[in-house]
This record gives sequence, C-alpha cells and structure tokens, in this order.
Amino acid sequence: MNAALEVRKLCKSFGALKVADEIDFCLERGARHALIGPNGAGKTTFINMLTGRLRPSSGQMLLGGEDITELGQAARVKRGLGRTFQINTLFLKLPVIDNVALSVAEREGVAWRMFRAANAHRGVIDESMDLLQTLGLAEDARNSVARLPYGKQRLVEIAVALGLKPRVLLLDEPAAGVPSLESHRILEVLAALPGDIAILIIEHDMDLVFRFARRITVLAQGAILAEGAPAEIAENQRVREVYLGERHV
Amino acid sequence: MTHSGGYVADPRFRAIEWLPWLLALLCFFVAPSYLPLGSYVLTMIIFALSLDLVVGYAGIITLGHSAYFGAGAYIAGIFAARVSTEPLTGLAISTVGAGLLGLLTGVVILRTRGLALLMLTLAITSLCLEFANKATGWTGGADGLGGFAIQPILGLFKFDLFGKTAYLYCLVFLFASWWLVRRMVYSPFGASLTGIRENDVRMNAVGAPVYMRLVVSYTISAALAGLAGALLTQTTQYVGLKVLGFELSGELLVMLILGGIGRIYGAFVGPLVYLLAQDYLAKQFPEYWYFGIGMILVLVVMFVRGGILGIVDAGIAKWRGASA
Amino acid sequence: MNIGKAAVLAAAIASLAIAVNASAQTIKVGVITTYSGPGAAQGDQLDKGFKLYLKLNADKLPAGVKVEPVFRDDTGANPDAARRLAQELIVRDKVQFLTGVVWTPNAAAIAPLTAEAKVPFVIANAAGVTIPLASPYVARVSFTLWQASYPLGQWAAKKFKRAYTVVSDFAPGHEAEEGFIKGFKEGGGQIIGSARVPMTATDFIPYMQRVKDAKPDVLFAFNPAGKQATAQMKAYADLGMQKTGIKYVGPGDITTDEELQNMGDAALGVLTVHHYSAAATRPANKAFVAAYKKEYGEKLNPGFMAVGAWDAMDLIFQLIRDQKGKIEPDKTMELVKKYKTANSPRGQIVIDPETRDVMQNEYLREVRKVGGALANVEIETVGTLIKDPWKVFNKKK
Amino acid sequence: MQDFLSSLVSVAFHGLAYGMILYVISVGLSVTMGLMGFANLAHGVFAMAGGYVMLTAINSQGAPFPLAVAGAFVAVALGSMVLERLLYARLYTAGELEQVLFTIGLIFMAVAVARLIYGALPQPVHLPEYMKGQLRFLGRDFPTYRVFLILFSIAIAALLWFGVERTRWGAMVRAAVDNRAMAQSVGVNTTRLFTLTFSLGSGLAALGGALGADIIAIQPTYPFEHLVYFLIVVAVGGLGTLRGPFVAALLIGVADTACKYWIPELGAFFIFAATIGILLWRPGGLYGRAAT
Repeated sequence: MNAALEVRKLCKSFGALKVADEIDFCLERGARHALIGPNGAGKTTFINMLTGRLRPSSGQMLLGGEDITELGQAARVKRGLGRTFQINTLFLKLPVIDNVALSVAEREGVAWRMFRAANAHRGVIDESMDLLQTLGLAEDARNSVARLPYGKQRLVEIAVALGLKPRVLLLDEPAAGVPSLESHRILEVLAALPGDIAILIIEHDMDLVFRFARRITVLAQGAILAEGAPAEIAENQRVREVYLGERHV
Repeated sequence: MTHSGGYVADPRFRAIEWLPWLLALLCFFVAPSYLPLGSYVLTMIIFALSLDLVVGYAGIITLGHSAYFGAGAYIAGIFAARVSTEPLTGLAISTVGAGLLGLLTGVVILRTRGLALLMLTLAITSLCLEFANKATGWTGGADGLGGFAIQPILGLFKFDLFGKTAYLYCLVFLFASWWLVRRMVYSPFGASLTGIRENDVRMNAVGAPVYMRLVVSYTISAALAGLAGALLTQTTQYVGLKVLGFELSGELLVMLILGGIGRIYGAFVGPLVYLLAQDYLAKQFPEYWYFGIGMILVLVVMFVRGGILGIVDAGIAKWRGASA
Repeated sequence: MNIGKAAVLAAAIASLAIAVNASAQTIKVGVITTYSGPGAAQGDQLDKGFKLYLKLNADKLPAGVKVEPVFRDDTGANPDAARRLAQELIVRDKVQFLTGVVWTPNAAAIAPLTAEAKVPFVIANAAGVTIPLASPYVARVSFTLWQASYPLGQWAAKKFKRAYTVVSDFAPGHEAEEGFIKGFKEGGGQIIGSARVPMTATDFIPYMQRVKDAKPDVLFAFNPAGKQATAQMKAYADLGMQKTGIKYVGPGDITTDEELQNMGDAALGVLTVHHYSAAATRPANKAFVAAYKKEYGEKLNPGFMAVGAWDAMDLIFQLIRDQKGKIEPDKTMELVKKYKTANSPRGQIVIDPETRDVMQNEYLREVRKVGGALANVEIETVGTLIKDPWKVFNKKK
Repeated sequence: MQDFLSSLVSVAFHGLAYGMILYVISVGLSVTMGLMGFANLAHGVFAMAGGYVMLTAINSQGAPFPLAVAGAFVAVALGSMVLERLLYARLYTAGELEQVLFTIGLIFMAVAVARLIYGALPQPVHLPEYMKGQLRFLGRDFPTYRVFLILFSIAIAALLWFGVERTRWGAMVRAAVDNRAMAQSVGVNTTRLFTLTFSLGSGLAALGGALGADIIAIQPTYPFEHLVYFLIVVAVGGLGTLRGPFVAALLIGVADTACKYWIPELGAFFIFAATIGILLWRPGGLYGRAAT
C-alpha cells in the first residue's frame, strides 16, 4: 500500500452537468504530481471534493488507506491533508506570523486554550517563524498580509498550508496571478519542500508544471484524459489536441 | 492599544489599563450621588464586553443579545422571588442558565451567516420576550417582577438606598468579567476567533472546528450577558420586559460601536459615554434627547470610523508622527 | 489677569451662596413621567397637568417657600429605569416628594424604595390595585380600574344579557376585565367570550371580527388610553358593528378626552363609566378646561391623566401648606389620610385613610356631539365617593 | 361549518390587507438591501414620513385623499434622494456595523423631529366619505377602505413587476443585483441607478405608510416599533427579489391575522417561531439565491 491519497470512481454532478465522471486517481507517497486541464475541466471541483468542501455524488476517497469520504473538512486536515487556494484566502488584516501560527496551533491542538496567552506558546511561534524563514518571509513576519505584494502573499498561502505539516498537500494554482518574473521564486519554494510530502499541484503555467512534476494527470470535462510522466504527456496526441495544442505551441 | 490579541501581541498589562479601575474607585468616593447610575453603567459594560466577544472578536453580528441578558435578569428575579434571596447563588444560577440558553440557541442558529443570522437572533429575543410576556405566573408579564428584597451579600453587606453596595458589587463582577475576557482575547482561542472573523473559509481549511468554536464563544458570551442581567435585577430588585427587547440589543450595539469594537476597552468607553450623554440630555431636553444621541451616532459613523477609541488611537499616532 | 480671575471666582462663590440660600426654602418634587417611546403621549398629559398647576398656583404656598419640580423620563413601561430614576431623585437631587408615573409596573418598582427612603410618593396615574399596599408612603389620587369597571358591569347587567370582553394584556387590563365580569355576573349577565390583546398590537380588526362573529349584546373594552383605544374603536366602526347592535362600553380610558376627536363618529353612542370628563359642567372643571386650553391651545382637551397630575400637585401643595414648608415624611402621610377637596376638576375626592387610595364619584357618560365636537357627556352618577371595590372585596375574605 | 367558512373568509381578507401594506412598505428595503448591500434599518422612517405628509396635507391643507397620497410619495422620494446623495452614498463601502449604527442614528433623529413637529399623539386619520363604510359581497360586509387597499397594492405590485421585468431600468437593476462589477463594466451608471432605486424604494415605503396609516398608526416611534416586521418580510422573502417579499408579506399578514382570530393568547409567538423555522430551513429566504 503505497498511495498517500487514492480516489475511486468519484462522481459529482450539478443537475445535468457532470463535473466529475468516475475519476480514478492515485497520489503516491512523496509524489510530485500535477493535475492539468483546460478551464472548466473540473480541477477545482476535484480539489474541493478531496478537501471535503464539496460532497461527491458517489465514489470513494482514501487518505493513507483510510476511507475519508464521509469525513468533514477539519477531520481530513487532522489526518494530514493540507491545501492552498487558487485565490488568496488569508487573514489579510493579521500579521503574517499569525496567519501561520493559527494553522500551527490547530495542528498542535492548542487552539482551544482560553487562559494561557497565545504569546506564551513559544513552540507555536518558533515553528511558524522557522517556516517563514524557510520561505524567505521572516522579515515580513510582523507586517499585515494586506501590505505584502501579491507574490509574497502566495508564499504565505503555502506557509499556512505547511503549518499543518501535511502528508498530502494540494496546491491550487500556486503561481496564479503572480507576475512571471516572480514565479521562479514560487518554484524554488516548491522544489525545496520536504520530499516526504505528497504534492498534487494544479497549474496553468506549463513551464512550472513540466519543471516541477514527475507525473501528470490531464483532466477534461470531468474525466481523466491521460496520465503519465511529463514526457509521455507532452507526446500524447489527444492531450495536444484538446489542451496543449492551444497553449503550448 | 487595540487589544486585538494574537500570537505576537504582548499580553502584559499596560499602566493605562489600571486607569478605569482607579476612576471607578474615585467615582465611588467623589460622586456618591451618581452611584445608582454608576451601577447601571458598570452592568452595561459587562453586557457590552460580552457582546464585544461575539461581535468584535468572533464577528457574529447579532441584534438578539438581550435574550441572554433578559434570561439572566429573569432567572435572578424568579430565583429571588421563589427560592432564595441570597445574591451570589442567584447570580451563579442566572449566569449558568443564560449560558445554557446561549448554547441551545447557538447550536441552532450559528450555522447561518449574515442577514439570516441577524434575523434569527432578533427573532429569538422577540420570542423570549413573548414568552416572558405570556408566562405571567412566573414573570409577572407586562407588569414586571418585583417584591423581593435581596439579602446582604455574604450576610454582611446590605444593599443600601444610596447604591454603595450595589456599585461595588457590580464593580467586582465587572473586574472578574474583564479579567476573563482579556485572558480569552489574548489566548489561542481568542486568536482563532479573530481568524474566524477575518476568514472562516481559511479557518475551516486549517482544520479548525469553526462551528464548535463559534458555539463555545457564543455560550460564554451569553453567560456573561446573563451575569449582567442578573446584576441588574439584584441591584434594582425589579425586572421588566424591556430587558428582553431587541431595542436593548440595538442600543447596546450602538454603545459598543460608539466605543470601538474588538478592542476590549471600547466596551468600557461606549456605555460610559452613551449613558452619561443620555443621562445629561434626558434631563436637559426630556422630550428631544433622542435627537442628540442620534446626531452623535451619525457623526461618529461619518467622521470617525472605529469609534471613540479609534479617534484616540488616530490622535496618538498623529502626535507620535509629529514628534518623531 | 490675576485680578480678573479673582473677580470671577468671587462672583462664582457669591452666586453659589445665593443659590444655597434660595434652596433653603425650595421644596424639590421629583416627577417621573414618560417623554419618549411609545408611551410618550400619556406622559405628555401628566407633564401638561403638572406644569399648568405649578404655573397657576405658585402663589398658593407659604411665604418664601418655592416648589421646584425635577422632571425625569422613564421612557415607558420600564420598571428598572423608573426605579433607578427614583433612587437618583432621592439621593442625588434630594427630593422631598415623588409623583408622576404613568405605568403600573414603574410605580410598583418605585414603591418599595419610598418605604426605605421615607419619601412620600403621590401617584398621579398608575392604576394597578395593589401598589399602595407596597409601601406606607404611597398615596394615589388617580383611580383603579375596579372603580369604573365594577359599577359598569352592574349597570350593564340591567340592560344586556350577553357580553364579550376585549382588554389589553397587562395588569390594568386584567383588573378591568375582572371588575366588569364580577359586576356583570352578579347582575345576572353571561360572558360569552374574552380576549386579551398584546400591548404592542396596532390592528384590532382580527380580534374584533371574532367578537362580531360571536354576536354579543355588549362589548366591554379596555386599552391604556391612547392609540390602542383609537385603533380598537376604528375596528369597531370599520366592521360595522354598530349596525349589528353590539353596544360598546368600557372604563373612560377608551374614550379619553384628548384622544376622542381622533376616533371620529365611530365613537358616537359609546357608553363609559369614569371619574372625569372634560365636558363636565362643574365650575371647577370649566375653569380647569379653560386654563388648559389657554395654555396649550384651543384644540387640546385635558384628559383624566392631566387631571390626575393636577390633583397630585394639589395634594402636594396642601401638604406643604399644612406643614408650612417643613416636610416630615411620617407627619405628611398622616396629613395625606385627611385630604379631601371638593374643587378637583372631577368633583369631590377624598383619600381613603385605610388604603391611601382615592375615593371619587363615578359617572356614566355617553359620547355625543356637543357644538360639532365629540364629548363624553355625563348622564348619570353611578356611584358617589366609591372606594376601590377590589380592596373592599379582598378585605372581606 | 358555515361559521367556520365565513371566518376563514374574513381572516383571509384582513390578512391580505395587512400583508399588502407590509409588502408595499418593505419591498423597497428588500431591493436596496439586495442591490446596494445596505443594511438600512431606517427604512421605517420613510414610511412614517409618508404618513405624516399625507395626514398633514389632509388635516391642515384640506387636500383631497388621492392628491395627499401622491404628495407623500413624491415628497419622500425626493427627500430620500437628497439623503442618499449626502449621507447614504458615503457608506456603501462601509461595514455592516457602521451602516447599522448610522441608520439607528437616523431613526433616533427622525423620532425626535417627528415628536417636535407633531407631538407624541398618533395622528388622526380622516378618510374621505367614499372610503368609509362597508361593501357587501359573498354575503359578508367588508370595510371599503381595506378593499381599496388590497386592490391598490396589487396594482402597485403589478406595476413594479412590470417595471423590473420589462423595462430598461429593471434590466439594469437585475444586472446590478446579480453582479455589480459586471453591470458597471457594460456601462450601467450604478451611482445614478442606486440613487433612483433608493428613492423609489423610499417613495414606496412612504406610500405604504400613508395608505396604511389607518392600520398602523402614524406616531413618532413608528420606525422602531415596526422595524422587526419589515425586516422579517425582507429576510423571509429573500434579498433582491420582488416575489420574495410579496409572498413573505402575505404569509405574515394572513398567519398573523389567523393567529389573532383563533388563538389570541399566542400573541406574536407564531410569527417569530415561523421566522426562525423558515430561516433555518432556507437561510437565504424563500426566494433568495441559495446561500452557500
């Protein structure tokens, strides 16, 4: 049993519209896996089902071999499933470090404490600070997120997810909205992530995808079109037709 | 000075935080004839603190907090009229009772947001009002509940005509409530409430049990509101239906915003300024004081977002900027 | 600069001294009434009555004695606020009398305080039967609902067989209902239905439709004077209940003199029993009404609440005169029990020494047009110097 | 059985009259809250103002009833336009709390001003002779005025429906409710649209206040006392729709009347319980877009 995350025959429809059509999918331990597909292929819906924001119509999801289909969002996070959002979903008015610390505190299970000061939880703060250090955000720790440039906010988004020490990390377009000059910074950060985390990335920036991923799955109209190593995908005629052909000339 | 809590905020007391307590004690000696009003202000500060916890920190907008204030007030009244006039027991039972009501209603309504939540809170307090109005056997209905004389506190301190005991009684419980709220605001729990207010999607995504946490904060806040209500009953030895009216919730919300929300001391400054202004205006212009209060509200919204403490902060920042 | 300051200071001290001097002969009277909120209309009546009396009678005090009223707004039926205001009036303003109070719950909340502080409290309106029992320092010059409703019930039983009652859902409403039902049943009548309407109701049509469908001979109604009374009367007219032969009766609160013109012709023929009508032809009343209209405008009629305020102030003035400006609470209450006057706008009134509640005449009135305007015309005196019947019945037990 | 049927008819009739008044007053609030996202608790102020304008016109100027009603609509619509430009517009971007505080402040001021000008007593309503009395049909008497109210309000509802569904202005409103940024980008002048819609909504409230003066008495505390009912209509109906408040107002009007008729001892219990039930079932209201 080597799958960090496994999905069996996952279906979801909104009325007559099928946005997930019997998806079978497997994320290996320590994987660097990309999920690509044209707009409206159902990528974000897929992620939302994995994280528990959306309930699938049918099918099964396993995290580290355990069935999580019926679990809520919080329970999945507890079992090591972290995510980032396509559009920044951060605490804009709070300092950068609090963004990360809130996530670390949830994982450490101290977030219910009502009497001891947050400030006295050195473990949480140190760990958050270390994370920021790794991502090169240390000097911005006390600034509010709203004051950071967008590129850095994307990094905070990743830092918050890492604060959960996930076994599986779902990155929803980490470079979306970032000027191409800064996207290399995102790639650097992604490349430096601990090897034991299984990572599934959704991305439109093909440059980034082909440099980062060791395996690629192509989604089109809610169904898996192809899956394989980057080279295979690049060669795949059908993929080129529906997707790469239009973009990756 | 905003007391927004969080992981980098320093939770130690600043010197200025002792000022309200000094002033409160000073008042006791300097202005003894204002003690009945003073007790009322202290009670409303407790109530405002409880509201600040849910509105200012957890971001739950409510017009129904009088349900819990009123529940506390009526439980204290019924307890005194039927069981015992011992004040501390009554206070404890009222606080727990209001907390339970907060838990029960919170579990039901906190799954919703926005206008629906606002209306649900409003409907709940209106429902409680109707209930108290109809259960005349217990509550006295529209005539109110009175005719009990609260025993001396611990058998030692009699509630006197000048309101000295009542004032100190309220002050002690305000101090305790303030201490509790302040601790909570600076705790990880408080930080997570702020997180929920700022972005509940993200809080869900980091695995926080958002709904449970809202329910817990709502319950604690309801218990505090109940405490305030019970204090009002015991110090005035009478309960009327107005303690359950949504007008009271609205007024309280106004006081809190006037002081500044989500900063602990806004709950001190708001009721103090509002009630003093009301006391003064209501005497000078009994028919038209509403106009003055309304004017103040409109001006505050138009020119000073963040309430009175917001102005103070802005002033200090400006002054520091100028001197630096 | 310094000299200027000193001069200001000296002036300040001097004026303070004068103020202190003057207050030595000033008797402060705390007046609690309602200036804001839904009950402001009622509070306004009291306010006008007090102010008129004070204005016209300032010279009827012993030489050098002055009455200084201190007005406070209780914002409606709000007992805890009322109690706090009373407490402040006693400790902060050091008043020697309390008066006013529109609402029964407010008076009930204030009463125990007066026992502790020994401040005589003259109730100018609040009519709940039990209030004077709560403190030996309470006296009431207004009325109780039993005083009007019980005789009305007895009288109505002679003319009608089947009655329906619709009253406001609070203590005075319940008392009016009980008083009428007792009187009506004792006279052999039958009650075919009763409804209690919330105090917040604005539309009475549904309740009245129900009455209409039940087809009683007579409808007994009670609302706290003001817009509810008008709304109920309107519903009576809109549904055409007059035509179906349902007579509309109640205590005088349902056709108060100040509200009557708003009710329109629907009110014609309504029968009420009450202690006061602005249309009464006693000389004392004519003078009172004339003064009231002169002060507040020709269109405005004084109602029974204005009279309650007037009489409360008259009692307080009498007590001040009797003690030559030196008020002792216990002596005051002894004097209260001896109070009687024939010069009230409502005729003669006496304070019952046993209960410190008012004894007064009750008149049967009918709403008629007098000179183009509606008026409560007194057609019969149903009782002379009636004691509160409730206290009489409950003493016997 | 005969009795029951006839009481059913009267409950339906009176409930309809009450509901229609609630609808005319509240529909403007629903639209402004849906369109501009403005929590305007002071909506009742406009209804009260309408009532005062009409009653003043009739009682002291001797204006005929239809003219006075029209005057109430026009005067309040114009007045609210000024208010919107001067004050409301500056708070569109502010938080809900600020809007609540501001509009409560407005209510306070309006209450004091009304009391200063008109005194605390409710204003007498003098209807023209042709509105008094009863009309007889189906073997029962119905108050003429309420028959008129129902017909008139239905006409207004129809007119509104036509305006929103079939005119250019309506198309712009619907577009802006759905997606304001999109509407702006296709050239809708939202500032002007807001002002016009706001003043129309306020004018309708004034119309409701004026027509309903006989049912909901016009006195200074009006905006406070009836706020809960306006809000319930809006919340239960759902924001930004015309059908929502219509159905909600009817529901409330009929249910409330039925409750008063058959079980008066329940008081307002039923209304609040029903509101809670509906909102828990559909947090977005009956016809609101599904809340996520």
